[in-house]
Amino acid sequence: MAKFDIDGGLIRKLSKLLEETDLTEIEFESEGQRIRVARNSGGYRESYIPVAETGKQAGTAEEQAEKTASAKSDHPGAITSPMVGTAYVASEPESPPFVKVGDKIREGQTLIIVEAMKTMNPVLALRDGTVKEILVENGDPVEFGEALMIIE
Amino acid sequence: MAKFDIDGGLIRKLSKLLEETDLTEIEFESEGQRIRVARNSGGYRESYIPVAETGKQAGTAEEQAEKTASAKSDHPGAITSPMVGTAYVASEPESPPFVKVGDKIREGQTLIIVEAMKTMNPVLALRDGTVKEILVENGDPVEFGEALMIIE
Amino acid sequence: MFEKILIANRGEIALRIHRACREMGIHTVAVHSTADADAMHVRLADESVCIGAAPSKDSYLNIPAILTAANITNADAIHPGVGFLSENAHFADMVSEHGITFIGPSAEHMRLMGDKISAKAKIKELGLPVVPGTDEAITDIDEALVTAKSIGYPVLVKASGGGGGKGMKVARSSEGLRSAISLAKAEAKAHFGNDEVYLEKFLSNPRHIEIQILADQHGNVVHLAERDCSLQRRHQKVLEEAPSPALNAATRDKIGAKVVKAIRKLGYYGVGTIEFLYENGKFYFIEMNTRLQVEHPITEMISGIDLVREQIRVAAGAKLDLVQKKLQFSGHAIECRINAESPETFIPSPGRITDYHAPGGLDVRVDSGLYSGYEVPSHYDSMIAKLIVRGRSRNECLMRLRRALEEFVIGGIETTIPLHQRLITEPDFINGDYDIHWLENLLGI
Amino acid sequence: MFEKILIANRGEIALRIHRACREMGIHTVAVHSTADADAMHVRLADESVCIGAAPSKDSYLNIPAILTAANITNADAIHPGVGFLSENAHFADMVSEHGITFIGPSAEHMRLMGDKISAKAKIKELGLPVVPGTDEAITDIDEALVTAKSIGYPVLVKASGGGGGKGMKVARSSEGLRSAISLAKAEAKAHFGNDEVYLEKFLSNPRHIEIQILADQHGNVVHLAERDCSLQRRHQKVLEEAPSPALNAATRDKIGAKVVKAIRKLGYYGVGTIEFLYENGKFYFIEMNTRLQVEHPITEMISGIDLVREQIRVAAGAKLDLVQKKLQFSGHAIECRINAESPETFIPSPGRITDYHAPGGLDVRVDSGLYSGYEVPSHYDSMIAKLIVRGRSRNECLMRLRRALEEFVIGGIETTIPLHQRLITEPDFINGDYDIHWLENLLGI
Repeated sequence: MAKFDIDGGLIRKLSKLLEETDLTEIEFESEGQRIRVARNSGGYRESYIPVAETGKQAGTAEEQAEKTASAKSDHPGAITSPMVGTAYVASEPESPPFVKVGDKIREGQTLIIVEAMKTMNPVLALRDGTVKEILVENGDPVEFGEALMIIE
Repeated sequence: MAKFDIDGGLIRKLSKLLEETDLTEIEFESEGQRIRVARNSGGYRESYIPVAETGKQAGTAEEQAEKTASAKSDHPGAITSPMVGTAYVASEPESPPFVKVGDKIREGQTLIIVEAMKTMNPVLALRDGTVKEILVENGDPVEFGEALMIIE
Repeated sequence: MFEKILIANRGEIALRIHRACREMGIHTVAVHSTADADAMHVRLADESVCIGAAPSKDSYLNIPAILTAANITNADAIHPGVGFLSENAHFADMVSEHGITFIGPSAEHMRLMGDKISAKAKIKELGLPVVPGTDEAITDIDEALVTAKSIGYPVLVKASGGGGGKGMKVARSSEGLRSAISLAKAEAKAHFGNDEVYLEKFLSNPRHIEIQILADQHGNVVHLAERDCSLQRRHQKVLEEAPSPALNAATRDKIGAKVVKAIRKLGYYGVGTIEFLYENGKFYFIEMNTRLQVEHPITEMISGIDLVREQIRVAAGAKLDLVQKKLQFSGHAIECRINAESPETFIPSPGRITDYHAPGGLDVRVDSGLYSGYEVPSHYDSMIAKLIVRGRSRNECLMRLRRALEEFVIGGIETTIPLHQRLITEPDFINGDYDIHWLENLLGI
Repeated sequence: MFEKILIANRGEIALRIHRACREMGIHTVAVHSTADADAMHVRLADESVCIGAAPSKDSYLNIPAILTAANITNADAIHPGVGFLSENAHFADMVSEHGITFIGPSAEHMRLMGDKISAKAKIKELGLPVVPGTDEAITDIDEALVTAKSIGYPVLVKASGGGGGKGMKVARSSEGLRSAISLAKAEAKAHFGNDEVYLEKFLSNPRHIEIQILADQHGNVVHLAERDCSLQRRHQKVLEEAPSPALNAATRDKIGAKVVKAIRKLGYYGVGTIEFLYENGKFYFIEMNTRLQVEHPITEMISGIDLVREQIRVAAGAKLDLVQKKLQFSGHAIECRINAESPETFIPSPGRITDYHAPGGLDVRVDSGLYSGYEVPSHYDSMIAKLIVRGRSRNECLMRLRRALEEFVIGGIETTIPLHQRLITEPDFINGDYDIHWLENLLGI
């Protein structure tokens, strides 16, 4: 099979056109070549939740923060919490934190501790990298899967 | 790969056309080139009616007939009933019908009679033409707006 | 019992009637305008007939079209619903003349109660308390001034053929009365084609309390307690509750018994509502509605009785199987009328429903023809849904209503849901402490 | 009363509990798996915490995660719902150890009733009728043969730690008994890690009738009549009704009084259900469920009592304000469990709900977390909605159920709605003439 030479710039251009024009699909064929781009043609909005706004007693700011956290957990460099619990960024209240933004870290290094049921569960780095962002503060409650920090 | 020459202006033009025409898709092919644009219409089906099939006691055949009639009433040459009532295609049971398929008709001519509340309401031709199709039989009940015949 | 009922109405009430018919094993015919071809009740009905164009006069008020539809579908009864032709005695006569049963009272009773002056006179004769005032139309201003003085200001000038607040003016002095009469006459003329007006005592802070009655053609009459409909905006009911926070059991039984006696004497049959103003422990008759009411579900929720079913049964000549002393009214029910309107400006908001999700769970009832993708037409009344909630106590009912309103989603248009959410947080409302002016004061009208 | 309740469950029952809490002014915490982040009750709850991955063992059965979530949200009580941890005495203990109230009975009562042999012994001691059989685990085949002979064939071999029909085998003769015992032991071992089995009389055509009880921590006990849950498929209830078409008032009162007496003696508190087989006018205890039941709404519909509210109240130590002789059961209620399954093959049908429209109107209740666009996850139980309908009579209830099923739209997946539509047209069902085998016979299983 001949090497398929994908023109990234072209796709980006089409993608922008899709966005700009609010189209869901563009298909183009020329001299034996054909390209088609599409975006989410579900027929309804993804994960539409029909909940009256007033149903939520929690403030919208909180909800916004939640959304951001959820977006962060999809980040490829996100370190997510393996359990629901309380996050500790240092071993003792007075101790320096395990890591700071900008730190170079090594695989296996403790990044943070999540306490649940009085047991301390260290969250370890799975590869070398640099701490780009720490998303929780000492003592914050964290959900399962919540992004704790971003390593790149 | 040969440079793919996307005409952004063309897509924008097609996008506008989609909007203007309320189409959901345009596909174009010319001298080895083909372009297709699409857009979702609305996010829900048009006039979607969430009724369980069993809710309708009337048979599906009847429903089908209804749909056809409704489609016919959109026909540009359709003569529709001005009221709910009973359609009569002739002035007396034994008389010949007012018009037959293939008849040339003249503006003002009686095409059919709709009886309601014991009054006879003649339906007149609004322009000259030819009877293409007669959609009701003598004595049929008809709804308001129901297509009675097609004149072309 | 009837084989097939034609439902001469639209919207949620047409669906309500369809449901009762289906549950009784009666076939239904939906008649509809071109604007309602996709309505829920039209799709659910056994048969449907398009009877005219969108304007009501061409369809839902088009008597020949409705009768023709009944004839071609062989319907043996017509249910007029509420509004439209439901209080039209001429229509009831026409229906009977065509050998079809009109589901409602006799045309004579409709005619009697349709005229405010004759209604008041009759009710007075039947022994029910009425608002002090003239029994006759005002013909002479000087006479009116004398009467007003004897009643005591403020007085109300009302159109004889009126309703919905049209042709009504308050006068607080003799000077005011002159202009009130001429204004009321002009409005009455414009709206009802009849400039007859009459005088009545104006009550300052009354509640609107109405008694639901149900009577058969064999002289059996029961009342199903009261509804408090004091929350009104421009004489339109917004939220109703049963029982009234202002009545105790003794007062309820007393007025109920009086009403039952009067209705029996009247020989009335069908469902009906006697509307009263209630102030300082006294009832004053205002009018009788000779039909189903929009707010009938709250009575159903506290009595356990399906009013539409009973209405159909008595129209068919069946005997009531209800006995007053065995009837129990338990718990508390509230209905919120949800309109396609801005909850602040009340400007109508027709259009397409993009999302629809009704609340569920214990003692929550929704009467609505809405669905996702439905287009609310601009030709008709803006009421699109009724949320009815019951609780064992008024407080439980309020709490349940709060959570049900939270769950209710109607997207794509504006609705009055936020207004109801606001209402149920108002201390006066929570305390049941309101009169017919309270809502308009709250809204600053 | 509690300030904040954590709901340790999912689906419609989590929504049901949320509704009761909201109506009592109690804040709610929804804990959920990653698969349920978009669930209705999660969105409606005051707070939500993701406690683990989609498999139940990682989330809804994950005790440390649930307790941690309760701690970090400061919940003062946990409602376990039905299924999952609701009958787990160890969980109840852990909850208490953390200073949180477990909304349910004492762990001891859960433990006692969780073991079928100890439950049966205790119930017998309390004076309730049990199915004749051994009180102890079978250790010796010859002894079992003697016992079986004295009970009379057919006999049933049942796993001590079992449930849901696993580890249950019928033997119709002494030869059959040997293989039934070894098969049941093997199944019990595989499913419950415990191969203890025991013997019981096998009833040929019994009905499944259960009595709902409600008790506080002060010795007050009431029963809320019975539910008939005989319509089962593979030991899963499909449709339930209250009252049972097979019981009259005298029989109801008699068994109800017996149950109340036994429960008082037991010192049990919370809601609970005593399940019986009922054949030839006799009741035989099968098990006690120490939790809310899926089918609790039909009891609510005929009693007017909010069972979840009462359950929360008694867990908080409040006294029952119900007195047996003042309780009235009126009308008839039926619940249809609607599953995301083929109505013919019962193959699960998870997936996205494209259209959702719940039926409305008088005495129709829907308990469901569904909405248009919701994705039914494949990880859990297939029950997605409960349709509960009430009527003044059983016939009225059936007619209403028919029309409600007609209105119910769940698009995008297969559901068991058509099965229910078929059931209510079956003459045996209409006559109330069915036993626990009837449905499987109808389906040809």
